[in-house]
Amino acid sequence: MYPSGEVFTVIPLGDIVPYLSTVNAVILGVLIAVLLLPILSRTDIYVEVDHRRPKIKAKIVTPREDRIKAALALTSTLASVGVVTTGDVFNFTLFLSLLGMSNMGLIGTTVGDDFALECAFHYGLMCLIASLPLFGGAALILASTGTLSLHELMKLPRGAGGWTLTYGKALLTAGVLGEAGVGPFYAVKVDSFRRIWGRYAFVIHLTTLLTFSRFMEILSLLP
Amino acid sequence: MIVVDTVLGLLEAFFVGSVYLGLHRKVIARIQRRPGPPIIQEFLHTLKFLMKEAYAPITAAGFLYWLVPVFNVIVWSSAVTISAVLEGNLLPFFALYAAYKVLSHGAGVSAGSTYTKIGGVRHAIMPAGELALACSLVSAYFITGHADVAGILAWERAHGPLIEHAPFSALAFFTLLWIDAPYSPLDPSKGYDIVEGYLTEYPGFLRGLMCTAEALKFYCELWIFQAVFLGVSDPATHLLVMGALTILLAVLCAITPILTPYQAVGVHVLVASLMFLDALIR
Amino acid sequence: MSASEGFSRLLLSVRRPESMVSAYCLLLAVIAAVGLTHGYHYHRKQLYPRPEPQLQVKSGDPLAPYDRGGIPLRRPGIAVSQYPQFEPSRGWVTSYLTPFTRWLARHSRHCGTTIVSHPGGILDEILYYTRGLDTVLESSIMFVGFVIFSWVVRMKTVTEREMGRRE
Amino acid sequence: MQLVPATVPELTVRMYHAAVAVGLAAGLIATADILADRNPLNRLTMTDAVEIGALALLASVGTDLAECLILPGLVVGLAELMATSEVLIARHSDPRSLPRFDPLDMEVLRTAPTALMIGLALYGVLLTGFTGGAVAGTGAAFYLFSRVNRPRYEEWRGMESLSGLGWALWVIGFSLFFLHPRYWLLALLLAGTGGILVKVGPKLSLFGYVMGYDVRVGAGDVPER
Repeated sequence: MYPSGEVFTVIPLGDIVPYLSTVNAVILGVLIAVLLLPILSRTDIYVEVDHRRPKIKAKIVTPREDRIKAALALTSTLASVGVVTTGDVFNFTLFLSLLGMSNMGLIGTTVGDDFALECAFHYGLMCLIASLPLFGGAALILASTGTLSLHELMKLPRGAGGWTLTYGKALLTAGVLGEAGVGPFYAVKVDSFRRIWGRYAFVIHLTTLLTFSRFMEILSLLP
Repeated sequence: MIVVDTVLGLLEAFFVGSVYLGLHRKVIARIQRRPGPPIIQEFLHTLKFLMKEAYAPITAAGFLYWLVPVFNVIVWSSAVTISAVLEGNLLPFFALYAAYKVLSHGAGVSAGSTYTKIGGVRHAIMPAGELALACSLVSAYFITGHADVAGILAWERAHGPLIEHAPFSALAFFTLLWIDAPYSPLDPSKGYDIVEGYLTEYPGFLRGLMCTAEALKFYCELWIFQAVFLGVSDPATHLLVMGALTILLAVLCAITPILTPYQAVGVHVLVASLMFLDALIR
Repeated sequence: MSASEGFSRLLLSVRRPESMVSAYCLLLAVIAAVGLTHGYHYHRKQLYPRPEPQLQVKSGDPLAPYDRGGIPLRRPGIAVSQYPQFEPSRGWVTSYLTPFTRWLARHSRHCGTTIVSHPGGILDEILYYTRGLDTVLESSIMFVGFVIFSWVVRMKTVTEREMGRRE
Repeated sequence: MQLVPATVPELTVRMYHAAVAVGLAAGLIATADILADRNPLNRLTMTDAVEIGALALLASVGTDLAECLILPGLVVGLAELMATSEVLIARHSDPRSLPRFDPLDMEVLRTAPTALMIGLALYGVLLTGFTGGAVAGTGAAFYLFSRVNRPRYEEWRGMESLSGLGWALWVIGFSLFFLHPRYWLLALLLAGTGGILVKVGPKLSLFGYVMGYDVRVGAGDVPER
């Protein structure tokens, strides 16, 4: 029995078997429903308060910046869909890397702002460093149980992997923290003090936070 | 039958949640030597707002602005339904909580004012509350072997409340309650909500919806805490325990000064790393 | 400086973007240090096991160390995968050699390792077939990295000022 | 001799503990260094050492699967390093301070890189697969590094779509394996040749970009050909 409820569909792609269970479906539904909000609305107008003459000012985003950001937001969304549905630990880490990468790009492609570049650089550093715990954790899980598939890992008795598996889980958690956990922090730092790009900050928050709810399910699947 | 149960449960959550929010406010007022509003004030206030006409500022990002309150109510209604009414799986709660954070950011951004935007951003900058939540729910699963509330309650009837087995997880979840309580020192968007909260630009009916969502959220979090960690399953005791928790939270909120945003983030990071180390040692 | 002031400054240090990196590295260093003090155990039954290093080379196999059996287009090679039921043509990729590689293997005993650079062989079986999604993702990550890189080069490093003037 | 043993050989099991310790120690040293030094360039360099730790942990498993997992791990690190370093450059560089080059004018410098590139690229295409990609990419890199023979920026813009094409071929090959297992050979060749294009195309366009911009900004005096 999966801790995430009944499994609806399974997509067999060789050794990697993505699946959709009740909890995954809920997460996916939330993701898509909430993502529709920023896609269908323009959050680009804001009031600049000037004491003498209040004025309404449109955000200055060049079409080029908007285009690359839309593309990266799409990648980020697809990556988080993958994170939610994947059925394999290593595949999960790769989707997570894609997610971190595109979120870092969303921050870094802000035009006319050195601080955004600074934040993007540090987010990129975090992603780079996080690849040690991410891949290392997956490798330890593979070594201690002989498989990477969540469907097989779930069938193992509790405590099967011993300390190696426990340590692998700790490393994996640290990796998820570094790759996705700090996303909102850097997004907010750029968002609050510098420029208005609310709709993309929204995407970063959503994808990174929902990653955690999926990761909790993975943690409870592991023996 | 499920429909009737759900509707009744939601009504109960709304009523109890808003009354306890009023109690929270009253206790804070008494500690600060003010008379404070009547306990039922929050409830009436929400009802009043729900009757009012709604409108949007000229700068609002239309679609997002109108739908954030609706989504907020949907999110917390489903959270209450899944956890409190159906006693189902706890994992969706986490996703719904994350969606709520994102929606608050959306509420701040969509109004088109730089001030509400800062409020929303400040609310969304608090990531570590969720990490503590994740750690506590996962360790609850590891100890009891159940991810659904009904299973955890059954386990607790046999082995005693979970707070004895996982005190740190209980503490983490309690920190979350503390962060999410009104006037909490750990969430800087709360103390400044009159000028730069994410709710500032929401008038009338929309404000009423937001208040409804807040009441549902307060109820839902209190309910999950006392069900998962204290193992209370009897309806009358529920209300008492939740009242006691509310008073405790109010005292904590009243006697602590509000932190600046980065100090708050620092505290969150500290709490989350403690939780992480605890989970590592376990 | 009083203790409370120091604590306050510690909390405020989150303000700088680089301090998150430091905090994370501290966390990782602690975890790695804890990990160094323990022993690790290895599950003997693994997917895709391989013979002992140099064993195939010593026995004079021209396809060493990537020989997993099979005859091209006639008999599949051996692949111990996770879900054989989902992989109908499992093992064929392992056994397949391009004509060039076949020629190489017949005429030389030392070029077998180049088998990794041809379609066919156990690594390509895993990379393209049984774990193909990983590789698709990997190249997508490469793309995203490349897109960000080229965009930053074009807009920031080189011509941001010119762009600003033009638009 | 047994081609595929039933279990992992004793040697791998014996080495496992030491291999994990090496990976963790690499991680520990690198993170300690990042912690100690705040210079962004130093931090960026040391993340590469962290990557080495990750690769050591992956390699410690010692099966064919582990060998295949190393490749995505390596590429992910590479791609992130590429983007992050460019962000760092953009943060700290001034376009006017890019170096200028005084070109040498020798006949052999113009003809030899082209010939070498053609040879290496052909050999790489013959090899196919990953090593083939590396060989062909090296040829292209050599061609572009030979500064006299630099192509103009505009001529290299199409390289992005080439790598996109390669990626599409790869995805088609990958799905063909599962939709029509009978055509596995076609799928294999699509993935193999698509793979080489994915590996080489980005590299080519990468160098095209980099060269393009310093041709335009830095080395404006290079004679056009």
